[in-house]
Amino acid sequence: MAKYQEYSNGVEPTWCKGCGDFSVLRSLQVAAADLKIPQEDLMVVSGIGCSSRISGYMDSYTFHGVHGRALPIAQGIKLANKDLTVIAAGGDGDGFAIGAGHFIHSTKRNLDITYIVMNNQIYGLTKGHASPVSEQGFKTPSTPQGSEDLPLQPGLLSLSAGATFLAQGFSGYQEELIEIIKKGIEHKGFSFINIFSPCITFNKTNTYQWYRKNLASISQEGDYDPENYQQAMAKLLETKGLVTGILYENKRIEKREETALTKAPLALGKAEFQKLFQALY
Amino acid sequence: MAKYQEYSNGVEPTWCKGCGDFSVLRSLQVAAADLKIPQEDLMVVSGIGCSSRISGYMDSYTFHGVHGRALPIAQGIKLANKDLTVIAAGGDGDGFAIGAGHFIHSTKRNLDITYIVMNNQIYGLTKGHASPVSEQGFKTPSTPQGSEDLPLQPGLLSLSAGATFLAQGFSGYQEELIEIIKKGIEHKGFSFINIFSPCITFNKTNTYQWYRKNLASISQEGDYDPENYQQAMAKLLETKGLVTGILYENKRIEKREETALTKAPLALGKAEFQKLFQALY
Amino acid sequence: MNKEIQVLIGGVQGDGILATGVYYLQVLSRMGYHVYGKRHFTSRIRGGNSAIIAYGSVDKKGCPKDDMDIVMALDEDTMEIYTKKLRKRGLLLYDAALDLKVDQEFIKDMEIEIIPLPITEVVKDKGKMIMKNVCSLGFLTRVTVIEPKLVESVIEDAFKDKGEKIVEKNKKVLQGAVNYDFTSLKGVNYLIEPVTKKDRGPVVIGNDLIGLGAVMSGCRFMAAYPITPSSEIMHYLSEHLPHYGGKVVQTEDELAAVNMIIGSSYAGVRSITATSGPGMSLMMEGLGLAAMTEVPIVVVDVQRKGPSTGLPTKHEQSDLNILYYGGHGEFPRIILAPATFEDCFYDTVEAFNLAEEYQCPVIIMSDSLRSLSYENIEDLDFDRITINRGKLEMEENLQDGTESFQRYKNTEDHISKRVFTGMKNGLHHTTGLEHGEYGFPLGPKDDYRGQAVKRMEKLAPLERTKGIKMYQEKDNKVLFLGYGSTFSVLQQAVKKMDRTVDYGAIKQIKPLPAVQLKKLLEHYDTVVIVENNYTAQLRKIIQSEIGYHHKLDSLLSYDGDNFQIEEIKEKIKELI
Amino acid sequence: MNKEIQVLIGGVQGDGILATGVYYLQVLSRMGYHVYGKRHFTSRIRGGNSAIIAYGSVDKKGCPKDDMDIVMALDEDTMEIYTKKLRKRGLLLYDAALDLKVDQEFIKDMEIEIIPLPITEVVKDKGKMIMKNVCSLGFLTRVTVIEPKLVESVIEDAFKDKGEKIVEKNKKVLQGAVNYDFTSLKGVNYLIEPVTKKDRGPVVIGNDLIGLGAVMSGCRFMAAYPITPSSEIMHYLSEHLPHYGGKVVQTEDELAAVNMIIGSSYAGVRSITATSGPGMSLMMEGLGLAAMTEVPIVVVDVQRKGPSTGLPTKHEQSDLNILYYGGHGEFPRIILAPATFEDCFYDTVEAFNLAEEYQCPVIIMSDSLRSLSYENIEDLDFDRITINRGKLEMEENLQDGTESFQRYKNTEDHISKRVFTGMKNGLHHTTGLEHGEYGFPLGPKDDYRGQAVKRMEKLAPLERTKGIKMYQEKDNKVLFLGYGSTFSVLQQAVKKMDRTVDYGAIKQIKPLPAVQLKKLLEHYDTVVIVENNYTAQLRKIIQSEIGYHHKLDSLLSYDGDNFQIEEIKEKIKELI
Ligand SMILES: Cc1ncc(C[n+]2csc(CCOP(=O)(O)OP(=O)(O)O)c2C)c(N)n1
Ligand SMILES: Cc1ncc(C[n+]2csc(CCOP(=O)(O)OP(=O)(O)O)c2C)c(N)n1
Ligand code: SF4
Ligand code: SF4
Ligand SMILES: [Mg+2]
Ligand SMILES: [Mg+2]
Repeated sequence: MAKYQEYSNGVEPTWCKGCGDFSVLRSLQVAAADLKIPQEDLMVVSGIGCSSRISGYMDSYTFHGVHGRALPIAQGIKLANKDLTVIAAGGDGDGFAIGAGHFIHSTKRNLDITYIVMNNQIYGLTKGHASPVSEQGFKTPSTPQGSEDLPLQPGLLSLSAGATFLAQGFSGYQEELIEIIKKGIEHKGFSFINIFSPCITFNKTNTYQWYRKNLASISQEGDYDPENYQQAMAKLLETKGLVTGILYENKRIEKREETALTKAPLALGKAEFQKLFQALY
Repeated sequence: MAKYQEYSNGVEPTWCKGCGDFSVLRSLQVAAADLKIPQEDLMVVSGIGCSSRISGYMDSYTFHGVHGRALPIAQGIKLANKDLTVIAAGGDGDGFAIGAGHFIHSTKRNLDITYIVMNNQIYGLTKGHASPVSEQGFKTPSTPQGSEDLPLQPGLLSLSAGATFLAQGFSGYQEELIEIIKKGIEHKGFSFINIFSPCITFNKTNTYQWYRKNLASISQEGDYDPENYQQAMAKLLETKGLVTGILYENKRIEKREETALTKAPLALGKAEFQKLFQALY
Repeated sequence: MNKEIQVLIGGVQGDGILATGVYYLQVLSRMGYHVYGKRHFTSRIRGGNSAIIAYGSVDKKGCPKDDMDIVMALDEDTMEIYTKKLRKRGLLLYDAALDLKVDQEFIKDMEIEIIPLPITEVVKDKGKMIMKNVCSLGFLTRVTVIEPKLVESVIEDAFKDKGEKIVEKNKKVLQGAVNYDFTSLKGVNYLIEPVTKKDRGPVVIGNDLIGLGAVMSGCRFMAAYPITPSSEIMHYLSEHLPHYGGKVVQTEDELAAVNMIIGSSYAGVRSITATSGPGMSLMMEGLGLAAMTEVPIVVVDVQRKGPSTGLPTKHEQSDLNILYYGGHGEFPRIILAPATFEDCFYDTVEAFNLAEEYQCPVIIMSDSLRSLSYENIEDLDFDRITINRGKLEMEENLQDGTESFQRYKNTEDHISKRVFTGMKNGLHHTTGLEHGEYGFPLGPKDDYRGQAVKRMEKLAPLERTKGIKMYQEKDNKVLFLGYGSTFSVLQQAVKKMDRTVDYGAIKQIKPLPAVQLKKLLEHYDTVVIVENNYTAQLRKIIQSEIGYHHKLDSLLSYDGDNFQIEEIKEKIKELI
Repeated sequence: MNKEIQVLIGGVQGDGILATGVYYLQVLSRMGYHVYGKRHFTSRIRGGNSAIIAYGSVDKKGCPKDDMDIVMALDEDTMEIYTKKLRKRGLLLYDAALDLKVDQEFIKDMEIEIIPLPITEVVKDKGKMIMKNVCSLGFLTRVTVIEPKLVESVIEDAFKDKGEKIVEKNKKVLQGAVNYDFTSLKGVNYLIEPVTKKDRGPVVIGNDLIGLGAVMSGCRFMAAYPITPSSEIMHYLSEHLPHYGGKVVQTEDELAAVNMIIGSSYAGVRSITATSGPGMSLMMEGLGLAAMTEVPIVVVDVQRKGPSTGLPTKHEQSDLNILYYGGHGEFPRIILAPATFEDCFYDTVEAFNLAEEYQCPVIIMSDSLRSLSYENIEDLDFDRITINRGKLEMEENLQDGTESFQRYKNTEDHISKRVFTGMKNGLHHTTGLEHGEYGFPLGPKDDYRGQAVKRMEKLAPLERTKGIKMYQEKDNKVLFLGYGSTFSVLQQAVKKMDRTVDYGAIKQIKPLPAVQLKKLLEHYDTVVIVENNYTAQLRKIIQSEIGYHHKLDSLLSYDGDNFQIEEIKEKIKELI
């Protein structure tokens, strides 16, 4: 069995000690090891933010793109080479603010990618601005009177956009997190994993303690059926999104054809050229 | 009573004869007349697309912006001057493709704006490309093998993003449409109105006839309670979004404070200046 | 007999005007003419006036001539707008169902001949309104005395996919026009001379050739968002790429498009996107990322009239500045400007090679006229197609080491080897942050300059290319240079002069072929840059990079259309 | 006794290094010194090395001097990275809890004095680790022989919002440092001379002054997306605008931000957004829309090191090209570059006036050093604040007519009157499409050039301004010009020369003050443009617009930091 250490490149994370993202990184490494994904076939793509630095710590092929665009890049890679295991990762600002359009459309497009959001309900890297999932009234330097509107519900949004896999995890529950990530990777289609990953430096509200107190878990519920879309919706509404576990998985949906564009030969012969020329008529 | 003609500037629309957008334009004019909105207080903002030309035909203040950005512009205007009735309008491409992020965030922000999408399930202006709400398998010059993924559900998306008002209409049902638009304008908060408005030139699938056959209407249902969020969700799921009427209205939600920035005096006196200077310490 | 004929066909947009024109071009092409077609259209789908200029000639042209031999009016706007474009003793044809609306004085002065044609009548009689285009074609070919069999063959080919019945119906309408009993038609002097019986090839637009170039150069992925006037490239590739294991994705916006091809190209697939000005503005961030991560991408910008939404269906060459200078920070990019129709093909092939050789974005800067104009294409040289993927590291050469792969290794030519995900022992990090040779972000102890210099200097060899194609060098005092579609008009102007003028096309816009350009600026007293914009963008770039202000001169036009040949001739006369 | 002192305080990021530096600056400011502070930080929140340079001087500086009088090391990295920055006989202070890590040879050669300070010891003894910054301050002020009462007053003010208890605790730590029994401290020769007892004002960063300028010029709305190094402008306005009926919205992205202020400004509110390079790339489409619709907006670009994500916390002046040329198509814009700290305030006021007078986007081009550096500000001239809203039509003058309002009426100066939604009889259409005087899109019969010329020509008067501020004109042969933060280093270099050199700051970057610039280029033999980028962006722009290549010269640096004064002196010496 592969060891999770093999997926670490030994670079010391720039994260603050205690940041939730350490646990996410470790969980991803363990999941990769458990699933025995060859390092060279593992692709981790991220945006910009504290959390997005995650790609720089995985010993695999890794791409740290620009803010909000991890998903388009990841999709381009997956379309190029279906044999890769493609993980997109980033923060709540990266994914739900500047990247909101791509989030919706990647969900709709349903390529076989796993999208991990390290949701700390704040912009860590810019030193603590409100994010789209910050609570109403949340005070930051850009919202000194408190964040005005209600937070987005990433889970609901993803289901509405046609998600075929939705799970939520918490940095503090590493075992569950590892399981969830593994299931997400195994899911054939777009799997969205929303992880509550506390920013211990700037978010003094949504702390480890706070999550421990407020998070429900469906893993404990015997009768929860992850294939029931309406139930997933209801569960998210009931818990205001504060729930962990695999909320929804649609195994029936027809997957779109996968492509291996890298395998397509580049040069075409003269006959093919003449055919294409004739087709211009 | 004001006449709807007063809201027409007499410019002949560039739309194809029979385009669904004529009915939307007329309905908006009638609604404005019925609500007696002073022309100078009416602001119509649109993006780019066939439908977005609507702003050029209203005799009011009108702003035809760039593709996908009607909502940010409209919000800027509303924040500047709360006394205006602000309508944002555009197409399904404008709103759900390039503008998807703004759609989600405008909904969340919940300013008192009415957003009208003329949804023809296609890009009219670029001569018939697939839109995010085109059906799976829909063939266009950019999707000759048929559109690959499932269409977005604008209604569901808006509810998930925290919509406080959601209605759907159909160009073919003008009376209902007028009512819906009036209610949308009267709603205190962001009102999203998704209107099935056929493109008779390029969309040969979702025609007037097709909509007439496939659209359900909740207006006929006696027991439908527009204040019930879950019911609205369920109705949308049940009908695959093919339903007209006022699906959801949340009258309880606390509205955010409105601003009249245009009324704020520009020049500050010396005392105020000194106060601000002192505050730098 | 004339060696060329230029017809403007105008009518209500959506009424098949374009089809009439294209059929006519196809007829002329089969007769052995070189053809050129140009559309005048607006951003509305139906209604409003639209027109096509169809030009056939014994010589290759690449642009229209200034005046029309024939105007065929299928609506009144066409008479009003275009009659004045007729040459002396030109011919105005119009649908007899319309009221004649012309400036009588002009008609008299210019001795215009006017012939009403029973187009609507014949269509109603023999077929359906939708066949008006075929009927117009019938009358037009009759007036210009073209063998009916040839016209029939074009109609047969055009409708054969729709079945025998439709073909027959259209032929009936065609014959209705051809055989209409019509005494006033005698004496028409627009007979044209069939130069050769050789078919001069398919009639296509520049965008089709960019598409074909992409397929032939091994491009297997496109991500794009539709926009006039670039969408046809997406249409072409959507149709053809799947046959070669490729794919096209219509994205949610241009930000997604450019980032998606960065992803696919990073993973090893030659990839392209195409857009126009507004999309270009949105792709600036992506260009910078591609350049910083040294991922090769090809971006086509088909320029239209700006700024902002501007005039989407009108021509301009005003994106040059953003292509050359746009994007925050400093990063390398290559810009090619196809000057001729054939260039659309060959430059696209070259773009993919340059992108991979230099590992940076390559922009194909086209323009509305270069991309949307019709021409017939006789031949493309298969042997000119080469595929050069630049520096790639083979999987078998990768050694298992404790360190990760040096993706950004400093080398003499500043270019490092690439590997693709999936290759064993090639693991490495890629980031838009400033990084070192291993690709990892730099820290406070590092010098930040190394990779910046590497990126900026790697294009230096391209400053020594012959990126300016000289078409005439007779040691004159004045040189005229055009680029993109402007070049063709320049060429026609020169050819129509009784004196010789040196001229050429600037094909490699960035890096400027500085060595060659400097030589030319040394040699000539005056170098005139001919461009379709207001601020003389290319001239200003040359001034900035090379100097010679006192020798540089401009000919500018920004009216949304191509230069008139006469305008350029005037300028030439002024200077020599 | 010294007339100036420069200390570098370095330690682990997040450990209060910045606070120590800022307190020290405040102390110096209260003593009557002019102060300047510069941060060295990285894109990590905690951990890694961070440093602040605190500079106090009898004269105003605006930039650091090249070497340090004192380095105070609170981690080992600081010793390793910064010891070599010490001047001859400089002083290295370090926390005695650390191992001393220095290059012994350097220490010997430079006769560096080294003093371990029991910082950790005192903190542990007297308070909590979080008070390390105050403890460091205590030692530093003791070494530099500063009146403890003064230091106490700074600490009192810093913590007074947190309550008496916290103040007392910190004072205790401070006293711990001040009274530590410490024999080795005698003989320290860094005593500085308190020039005056006058408090020289609050210590703030450039971004604060931009914020203050916006409030004072009547800006009542900001929409922005956070980004280093511009976010502080949003922080400032978020705090202060609500008191004046204004508002700040943090948007979902930069596209929303720029479009939102287009909306608010269109509706009549002076509006601003602020961003850095990556956001600028995303705002290009919005700039074009604002220019096309003639809606005034003010956009601040605080440049950081690019391209792409680059080095977000490092300095560069490499966005000039995109600001000057970016955006598809051709449209007008104004670019101002605050050269001094005070300029941040005055230029912002001017930006709002220019935006409304010329009805186009105005960009305030700042840079990391101009915006994030600390200085103390003595005074701002209230009487220099004017508010000029340009051409506005009053509601009472609007006549009820059948036609809509001519928002884009052609006038002699190419500027038309604005009205705002809500005004009776001012109804009109606004579009990013090319339009006529009434604002409606043009059709096929229209000439497309009129409004294009109107837009492009309206800025012509600005070419005749004195946009270059000359600081010294002694009829020399060589002129040095800087812009943004580069100017201050240039100024210090000149002041440190034994010869006089002419120099100035280019403050109006677009339109270039062409008339003035041409005169200068005529007058001098050599004009050196000093800029922090690789490709000599401003010099190239001057070459493009004005020429004089043979007289223009560059001094460039792109290492992520400001020029060393010595580098500029070298260049000056080389030339005069
Ligand atoms: C186009 C652009 N705009 C803004 C930024 C600045 N920026 C960097 S990270 C970030 C948000 C980070 O928040 P999140 O994605 O939640 O990540 P976290 O740091 O909380 O993990 C922002 C606004 C940027 N890099 N690029
Ligand atoms: C940035 C940008 N990208 C692309 C376009 C081209 N474009 C114009 S309208 C449009 C889509 C129109 O579709 P929709 O919004 O559904 O409006 P409809 O025409 O169907 O009413 C597109 C892609 C543009 N104008 N700007
Ligand atoms: S600032 Fe917050 S999110 Fe960023 S590394 Fe520190 S704890 Fe994590
Ligand atoms: S193309 Fe379609 S959407 Fe556009 S005007 Fe015509 S019918 Fe309406
Ligand atoms: Mg976050
Ligand atoms: Mg549409």
